[in-house]
Amino acid sequence: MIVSGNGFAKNDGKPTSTCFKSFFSFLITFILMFLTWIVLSGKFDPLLLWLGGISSFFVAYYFYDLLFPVMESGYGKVFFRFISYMPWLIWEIIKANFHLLYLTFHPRMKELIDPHIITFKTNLKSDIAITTLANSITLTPGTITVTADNDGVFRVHAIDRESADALPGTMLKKVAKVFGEEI
Amino acid sequence: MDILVILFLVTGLFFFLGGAIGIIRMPDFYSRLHPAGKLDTLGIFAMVTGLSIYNLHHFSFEALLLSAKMFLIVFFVFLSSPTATHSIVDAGMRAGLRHWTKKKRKG
Amino acid sequence: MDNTPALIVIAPLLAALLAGLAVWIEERLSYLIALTGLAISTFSAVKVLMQVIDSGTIQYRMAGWAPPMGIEYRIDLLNAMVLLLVASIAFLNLLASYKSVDQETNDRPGSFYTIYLLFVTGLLGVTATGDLFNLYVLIEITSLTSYAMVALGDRDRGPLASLNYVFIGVIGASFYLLGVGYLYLKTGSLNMVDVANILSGIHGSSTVLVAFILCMIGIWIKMALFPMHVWLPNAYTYSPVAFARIVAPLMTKVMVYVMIRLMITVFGFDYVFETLNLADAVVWLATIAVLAGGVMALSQKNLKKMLTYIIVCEIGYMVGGAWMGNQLGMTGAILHILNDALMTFALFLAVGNMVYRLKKVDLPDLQGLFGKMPWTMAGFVLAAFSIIGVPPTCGFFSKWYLILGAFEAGAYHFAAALIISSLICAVLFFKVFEICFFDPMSEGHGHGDSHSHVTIEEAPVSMLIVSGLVSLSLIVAGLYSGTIVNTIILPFLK
Amino acid sequence: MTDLLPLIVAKYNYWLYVILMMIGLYAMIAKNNLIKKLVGMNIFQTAIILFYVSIGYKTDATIPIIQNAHGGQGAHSAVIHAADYINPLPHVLMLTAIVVSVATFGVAMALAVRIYQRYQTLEEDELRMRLADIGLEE
Amino acid sequence: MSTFFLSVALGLLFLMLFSLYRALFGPTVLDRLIGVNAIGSKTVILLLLIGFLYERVDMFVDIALAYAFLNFVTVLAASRYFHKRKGLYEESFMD
Amino acid sequence: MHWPIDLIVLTFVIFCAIAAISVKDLLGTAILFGAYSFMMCLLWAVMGAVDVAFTEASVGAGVSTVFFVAAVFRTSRRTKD
Amino acid sequence: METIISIKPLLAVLVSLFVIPVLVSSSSKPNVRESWIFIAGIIKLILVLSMLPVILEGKQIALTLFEFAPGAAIAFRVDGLGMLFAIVASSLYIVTSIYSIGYMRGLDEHGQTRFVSFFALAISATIGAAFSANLLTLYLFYEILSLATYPLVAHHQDETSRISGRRYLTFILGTSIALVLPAMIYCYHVTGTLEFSTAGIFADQLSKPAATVLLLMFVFGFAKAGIMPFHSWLPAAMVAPTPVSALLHAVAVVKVGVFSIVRVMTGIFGVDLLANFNLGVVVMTIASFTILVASCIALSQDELKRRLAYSTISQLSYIIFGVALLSPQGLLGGVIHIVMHAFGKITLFFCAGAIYVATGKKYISQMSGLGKKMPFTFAAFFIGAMGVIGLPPAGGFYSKWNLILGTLEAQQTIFMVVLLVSSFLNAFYFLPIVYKGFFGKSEEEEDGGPVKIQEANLCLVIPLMITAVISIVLFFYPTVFVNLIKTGLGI
Amino acid sequence: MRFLGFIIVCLTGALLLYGTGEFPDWGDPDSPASTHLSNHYIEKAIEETQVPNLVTAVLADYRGFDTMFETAVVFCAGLACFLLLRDFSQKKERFYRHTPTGVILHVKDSKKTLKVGKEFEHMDKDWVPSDLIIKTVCRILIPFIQIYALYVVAHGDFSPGGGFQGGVIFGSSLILLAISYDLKTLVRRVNEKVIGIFAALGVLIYVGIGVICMSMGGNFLDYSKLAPLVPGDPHHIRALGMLGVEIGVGIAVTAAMAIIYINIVSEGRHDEGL
Repeated sequence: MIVSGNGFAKNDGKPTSTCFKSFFSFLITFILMFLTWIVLSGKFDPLLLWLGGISSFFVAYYFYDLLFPVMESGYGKVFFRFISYMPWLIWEIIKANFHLLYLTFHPRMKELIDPHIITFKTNLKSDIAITTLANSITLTPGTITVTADNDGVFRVHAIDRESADALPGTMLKKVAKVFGEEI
Repeated sequence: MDILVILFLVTGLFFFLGGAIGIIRMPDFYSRLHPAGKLDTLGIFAMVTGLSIYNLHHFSFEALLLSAKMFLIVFFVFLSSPTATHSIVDAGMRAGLRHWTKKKRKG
Repeated sequence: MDNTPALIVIAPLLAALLAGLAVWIEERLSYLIALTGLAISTFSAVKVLMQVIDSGTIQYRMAGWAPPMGIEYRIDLLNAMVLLLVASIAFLNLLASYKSVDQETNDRPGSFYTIYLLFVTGLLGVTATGDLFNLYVLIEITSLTSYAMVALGDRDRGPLASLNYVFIGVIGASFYLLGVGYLYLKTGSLNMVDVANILSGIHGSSTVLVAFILCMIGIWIKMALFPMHVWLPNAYTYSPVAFARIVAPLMTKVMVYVMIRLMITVFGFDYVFETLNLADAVVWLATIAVLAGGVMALSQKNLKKMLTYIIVCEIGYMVGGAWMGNQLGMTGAILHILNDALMTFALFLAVGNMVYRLKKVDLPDLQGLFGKMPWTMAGFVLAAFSIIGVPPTCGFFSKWYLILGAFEAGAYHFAAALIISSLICAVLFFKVFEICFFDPMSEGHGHGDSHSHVTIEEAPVSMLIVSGLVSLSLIVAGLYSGTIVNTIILPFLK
Repeated sequence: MTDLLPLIVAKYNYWLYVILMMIGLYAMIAKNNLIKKLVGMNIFQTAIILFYVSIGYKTDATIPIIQNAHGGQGAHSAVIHAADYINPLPHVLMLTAIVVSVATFGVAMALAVRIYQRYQTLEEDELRMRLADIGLEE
Repeated sequence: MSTFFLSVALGLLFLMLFSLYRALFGPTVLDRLIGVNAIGSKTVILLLLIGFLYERVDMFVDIALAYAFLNFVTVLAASRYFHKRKGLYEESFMD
Repeated sequence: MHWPIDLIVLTFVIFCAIAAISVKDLLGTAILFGAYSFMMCLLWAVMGAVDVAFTEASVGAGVSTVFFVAAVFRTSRRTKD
Repeated sequence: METIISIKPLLAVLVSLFVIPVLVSSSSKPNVRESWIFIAGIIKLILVLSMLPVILEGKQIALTLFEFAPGAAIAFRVDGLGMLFAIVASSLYIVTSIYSIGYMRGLDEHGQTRFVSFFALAISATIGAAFSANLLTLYLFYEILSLATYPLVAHHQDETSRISGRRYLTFILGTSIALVLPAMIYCYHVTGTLEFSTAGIFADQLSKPAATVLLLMFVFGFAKAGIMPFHSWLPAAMVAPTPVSALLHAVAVVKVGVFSIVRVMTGIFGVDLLANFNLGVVVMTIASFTILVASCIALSQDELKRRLAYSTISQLSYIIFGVALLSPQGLLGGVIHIVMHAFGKITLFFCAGAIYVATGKKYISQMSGLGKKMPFTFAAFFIGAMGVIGLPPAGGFYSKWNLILGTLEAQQTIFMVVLLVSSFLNAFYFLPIVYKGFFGKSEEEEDGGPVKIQEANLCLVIPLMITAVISIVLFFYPTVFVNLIKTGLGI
Repeated sequence: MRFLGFIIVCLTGALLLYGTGEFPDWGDPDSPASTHLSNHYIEKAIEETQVPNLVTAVLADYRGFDTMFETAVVFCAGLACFLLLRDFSQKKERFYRHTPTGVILHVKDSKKTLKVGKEFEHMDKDWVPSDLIIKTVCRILIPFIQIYALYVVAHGDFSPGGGFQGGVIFGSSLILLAISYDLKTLVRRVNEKVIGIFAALGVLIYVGIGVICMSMGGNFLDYSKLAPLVPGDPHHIRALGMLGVEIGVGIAVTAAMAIIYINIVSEGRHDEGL
C-alpha cells in the first residue's frame, strides 16, 4: 500500500518527521501492537506469535503515523503523567455520575436543570491534549463538549449551572500538566 | 469475592438504570445525551470490572489475560463513548436543533 | 485423481480472478485469460460428457470429504449435457463479444469479463453441484453478477430494472433457501442424494410439503414462470448485449434444470407426482404462462423486449413438460432446455449484431435490414423458425415431445397452448420479418432519405461467424435430436 | 399456564421468524421507497437466518467450539459428545447467507445511488412519473 | 451465580426497553441515535453475561469488543451525516 | 436456560423491524436498522451461534449500516412511507 | 415390395439446395447464374428419371436420414405416387427456369438472385415432399416450402405484396401449425409411427368421430390444397411474378398440398378405413363445394391471373374428389389429374405472363384481339384451356373421364353431376377469353391508337409452347403415369 | 399494491406456519437436524482437522467449497459497485484551496487548471473541516482496531471469527479512517488500484490453495495434500490450510468492503465522502 505521511502531518502544520523518528514511532507502534496482540490472543503458540509479529509489523508499517504522527522524546513522561491523571479522572467521573443520577431521579428534575452552552478558550496546542480535555469534559459532570478546534476554543453544553461553573478549572490545569503545555 | 462481583454488577445496573430513566425523562435531546453518554459508560466500567473479577475466580495466567481483554473493552469505551457523545451533540448543533431552556427564560 | 469435473467450474473462476487482476495491469490481457478459462472449461465439459456416457455418473468430492459431510459434485447425463451447453455457449459468446464489449463498456472491458466469468462459474456450479446449499450460494453468484450486468446496460433504465431484479431475485433465492432449511430440519442433511434417501421415509410430512412448495416457488421466481416473471423482460432488455446474449439463453434454462433436478433427484418422481396432487395445477399454470408470454410478446415494440417475453413463454413449455408426469413430457422439457438455449442464443446473437450496428432495436429501426445485414438476418430467421417450431430446426422436436407428453397425460389444454404459442410466435416473427423485408424505400423514396444517412453494414466477421455457427447448429441439433434423446435423456430418465 | 409456557418456548422462535419474514416481505412488496424495500429485503433475509439458527439450537449445550482442545497432549482423547455442542452446520450456512446478503445489500445500495443520480428520486411512483415524462414507459 | 447473571441480564434487557423507546419513538433522528447508542452499550455487557451463562466468556469477549467498536463506527457515521447535510427532516423534505 | 433472554430479545427485534420500515426518515431507518442488527446479534449469541453473532455484529451493525448511511447521504432522506 | 436403399432421393432434393450458394456468389453475373440454375434443374431431372425404371418395376427406393424417435424419422421413400409428382415438378422446373429468365429480364425485376435462390429452395422442398417416406418428413418439406415461397410471393416488396404475403402466411403456416401438427402428433401418439403404408397406420385405435375430426384437420390443415374456407391465399398470392404463380401456384405448392392430402388419405388412413367409416363422402362433399363455388367465382374475375387462380382452386378439388371416391378408377383419375392439370395450368399461366410482359395487360377485358398479334401464345392458351376443361385432345380429358368413371364405379351419381356442371363452368370462363383473343376487336382498333404489339420474346414463348405440346402428348401417352399410379397405390 | 402485498404476505405466512406444525421443539437435541450430519462434525471434526472451532472447521474445510464462492460473491459485489458507480470523468467546476491562507477558489472553466502542489490542493464543494476530537480519537483507535481485526483472522480456528469477520472489521477500520478524516485521505493511503488488486488477490489465494491441492494430486481444496509443502506437524496441515484460506478471505473482504464504501459514499468520484 502506498504510504504517505503527508495526509496526517499536514493537519498539525509541522513538517514530516525524519527517517529516524519515523522508525522510532514505527518501533513503538510495533511493540504496542504486539502487546495488544498478546492480550487479545492469550496463546503462546509459536505459529500464532509469528502471525502476531507479522500482523503487528504490517499495522505498524502502514499506520505508524496514525498513532504517533509527531515523534517527540517526551512520550514516556506524558504516558506516566497520563496514567497518574487517570485515577483522578475516574473519581471525577464517578462524582459526576452521582450528580447526574441525582438529577435524573429527582422528581422535579426540570426545575433543577438549566441547559445552556458556554464557551471558553484555552491555550492548549496539541491535538492530543485538546482531545483529552474535551473527552474528559464530556465524561465529567453534566457537560458535553460541543466543539473544540485547533485553537483551543471549547464550546460546552452544560446541563446545569453547577457543572458549568466548574469549567475550565482544575481539569484544564491537570490536562495541561500531563501534556506539558502552558495554560 | 462473589459479593464484590454482585456489588459491582448491581452498581453497574444502577448506573444503567439512571441512564435509561434519564433518556426517557430528560426534556430535550442535549440533556438526554448526558445520562446516555456518561451513565452508560460508567455502567459498562462497573459491570466489566465486576465480571472480570468474577472471571479471576479460578486464577490463572489465561484468566488474567482474559480479564485484561475485558478491560480492553473498557479502554475502548472510555475513548469512544465521549467521542460518540460529542459527535452526536455536534451533529445536533449543526442540524440546528434548539436546546431546551427553562420556561422562565423563554420570554 | 481425475480433476476434470472440478476443472469445469474452477477454470472460469480462476480466469475471472486473473482477469480481475489484469484489469489493473493490462486491460487487454483479460480477454485472453477469459477465453482460455472458458476454453478449458468447455474442453473439460466435453471430456466429462464422454466419460459419463461411457461409464455412468461421476462423483467428485470437494476437499476430499465423503458425500454427506462434504460437498460433492454428482455429474450424471443430464448434468453433463447442461454443463457442456453452458460452457460452450459461454465460450462462443465470448468469442462474439470482443467487439461489442468494447463498444458497450468502453471504460472497463476487463471488469466486464471478470463479472461475465463469475456468472458463468455460477451457472456451471449450479449445474454440477450435488449439494442443496451449495446450489444456493452459486445461484446467488449468478444473481449478483446479473444484477451488476443489468445495471451496466441501458443508462436510463438499467439500474432501475436491476434493482427490481434484485428485489425479486432475493425473494426467489430466499424462498429456495427456506425450502432447503425446511428440508434440512426434517432430514438433517444437505446432500441431494442423502436427502432423497431420508425423504423417502417421510413423504407424508407437511414440512416436506412446505419445503417442496418453497423450493419450487423460489426456483420459479428465478426462472420467471409467468406470474413471477415481472423482473425478466426489463432486466434482459436493458442489460448490455454481450451479457443479454448469455443470460437470456442460460439463466432460465439452468433454473429449469435445477427444478428438474429437485423434482427427480431430491424429491423423487413418486413424491412429486403421486404423493402430491399439484401436477395438474402446475400444468395449468404453465399453460397460462405460455399463453400470457406470447400475448405479452405481441404487444412489444422493442425487439429485445419481445424476445424476452418469448423466453417467458418458453419457460412455460419446459415447466409444463416437466410437470406432465410422464417420460415423454420430461424428455421434451430436457430436450427443450438444450434447444431453447441454443435458439435463444442464436436469436440474441443476431440481435446483438443488429444492436452493434443500429444501437437500438425498436421495431421501426429494423426496416430494410434483410438488404443491409443479410447474414445476420439469415441467422435470425433460422432461430426464429426454430422458436416457431418449423422442422427440421430443433425447436420442432422438443415441441414434438412436449405435445406428445401432453397427449399422453391428457393435458390437451397444454398441447393447445403450445400450438397457439407457436402461432403467436409465427405472427411475431413474421411481423419482424415483414418490417425487415420491406424497406422504407417502398413507401416512398423521399422517406428513405430522411431516415438516416448512416449506411449500415453487416456486423463484424467475428460476430457473424459465431452467429452463423449457432444458427446452423440449430438444424444440426434438430436433425440429431434423436441421438441426443437416445444417448442422454432416455438413459438419464431410466 | 404450565402447559402454555413450554409450548410457547418450543415454537416461539419459529412463529416469530414467520412474523419477521412477513414484515420483510410486506415491506418489499408494499413500500414505495426503494431503500425501504431494501430494508425489507434485509429483514426478510435475517428472518431466514433466524430460522436456521433456531434449527441448530440445542438446550443444555454449549457453543460449537470444542473446549480444552489445546489444554495438553492428552486432551484429544477426551470423548466429545454430540449433545454437548450446538449444531455448527446451520451456523456455517448462515455465515454464508449473511455474507451473501451483505453483498447483495451493497450492490443494491450502489444501484439506489445510481438511480438517484439519474432521476433524483427513489420513490417508485415518482420514478414511474419521471419515466413517463421522458417517454420511456413501456 | 448463573441465576444471578441471568437476572442481571434480564434487568439489562428491561432497561434496554427504555432506550428502545427512545429509538423507536424519538422525535428526531438524533434521539434515535442516542437510543441506539445506549442499546449498544448495554448489549456489550449482555454479550459478556451470555458468555458467563455459557461459561465460555473467552469466546464472547471478542464479539463484545467488535461490537463496541462497530457501534462506535455506526454512531459516528450517522452523526457525520449532519456535518455535510444540514437540517433535520423539515429541510430534507424541501429539496 | 436462555429462553427468557431469547424471548425478550425476539420481541424487541420485531419492534425494531416494524419501526425500521415505518419511520418516515431514511436516516432514522438506517439507525433503527442498526439497532435491529444489534438485537439480532444478541439473539444469535443467546442461541450459541457465536460465529453468526460475530458476523452479524460486524456486518449488520457495522458495515451494512454504514453503507446505508452512505447511500442515504448520497441520495435523499425523504420518503413518503 | 422390394426396397432399394439409395442416396439418389437425397441428392435429388439437395441439388438445387447446393446450387444456392453458387447462385448467391455469382449474383453479379446473370448469365452464369442462370446457367447454373439450368444445370441444376437438368441434374435434378436426370436424377429423378434415373429412378423411374426401378419404380416402374414395382420396387421402392428408400433412405432414412435421421431417426429421432421410433417411427418418426426424416426419411425418403420413392414410390409411384411420389415419382409421378417429382417428374412433373422437376421437368416443369426446367421449363419455368427458361421462362423466368425471359420474364424477369423482360420486366427488369429487382432482387433476381434472391428470386432464383428461393425458387430453387422451393423446388427442393417440393421434391422432398414428393419423396417423403412418412408424415413427419412430408410436414417438414411442406413447411419449408411454405416459408421459402414467402419471399417469392412478396417479391415486389410493396404494399399489395405485403398484404398478400401476410395472407399467404396466415393461411398456409397457420393451418399447418394449428391443424396438421397436432393431428400428426396425435397420430403418432395413437399409433407410434408415421410411416406411410397403403394399408394405413391405424389398426383399430380410432373411433369414427376421432377419425372424422382427424381427417378434417388434415384436409383443411394442408391449406395449400385450397379447400374452400382456406383458399383465399391463392388469389392473393397472384401478386407474385408470373413464373412463381405458374410453377408454384399451379404446380408445386398447391400440388404439394393436394399430394399431402392424398398421401394422408391413402398412406395414413388407408382406403379401407376411410371406406369403413364412410369418410370419403365427407371429403367429397367438401371438395364438390369447392369445385362449384370456386368455378363460379372464377367466372366473375376480370384479372386473368385471378381467374386462373380460382380455376386452380376448383381443379385441385377434383384431385381430392377423385381420391375421396376411394374407387380404383377414381383414384387413378384424381391422381393423374395432378399431371394433367399441372401441364394445362402452367401453360395458361405462362400465357398470362407472356401477355403481361408483351403488353402490360392484366385484365381479360383488355385482351380482345390480342390473339392476332400473339398467335402462338393464344394457341397455347387454347390448348391449356382445353386441358383444364377436359376436352380432347388435351390430357385433361383423360383424367376427367376416369373421374366420371370413378363416380359411376362408386355409385355416387350426384357427384358425377357436380363434375359435369363444373366442366361446363370451366368452359364458360375459359373459352370466351380465347374467343375474344382471336376474334374480338382489339382496343387499338377501337381507339385507333397505333400501339405496336407483338409476340413476347423467345424465352417466354418457347416454354409455353413446350408445355402446350406436352399437354397434348399426354392425352395420347399417359401410360407412364398410369403405371406409376398403379404401382404406387397398388390398384 | 398494498392490498396485493398483504394478501401475498398472509398466504406466505400461512404456508410457513403450516409448515411449522411438524417442527421439532426449539432446542430439541434429538431433532433430525441435530443428529444426522452434525454429530459427525461435532465428534470427528477435531480429530480430522485439529480445529476446535467447529464452525470454522466446517466452514473452511468440510464446506470450504461454499466458502470459496461466498468470497467470490463478496468480490463480485465489490467489483459490481466499482463498475456501477466509478466515475472517471473530470468535473467541470472545480474548487481549490490555497493551503497557506485557506482561501477557496472556485474554477468554472473546465480548461483552466491550477497546479496542485504545495500551494493549492483540490477541494470539493461540500468540504467540511473534519472534527478534531473525532479525528484524534480515531487516529489512536484505528491501529488497535486493525490489530484486533488481524487477530480475529488469525484466531478463526480457536475462537469465533475468522477471515470474514476480521476482514469486515479491517474494512471498517478503513471506513473509520474515511469518516474521521475524509475520503481523500483514505484513497491517498490505500489507493484504488491496490484495493482492486487485493480484492482479486484474496479470492485468488483461496482458489490458488485449492488448485495447489489439486496439482498435488488431491481433490480440489483437499488441504491434507499440502503437507509436503509446509514444514511442521502434518496433522495440523488442515488447520494450516484453513488459516491460509481465511487470510485470503480476509484480504478479499477487506478490499471489497472498502471498494463498496468508497464508491457509494462518493458516488464513484473518490472525493469528499461522508
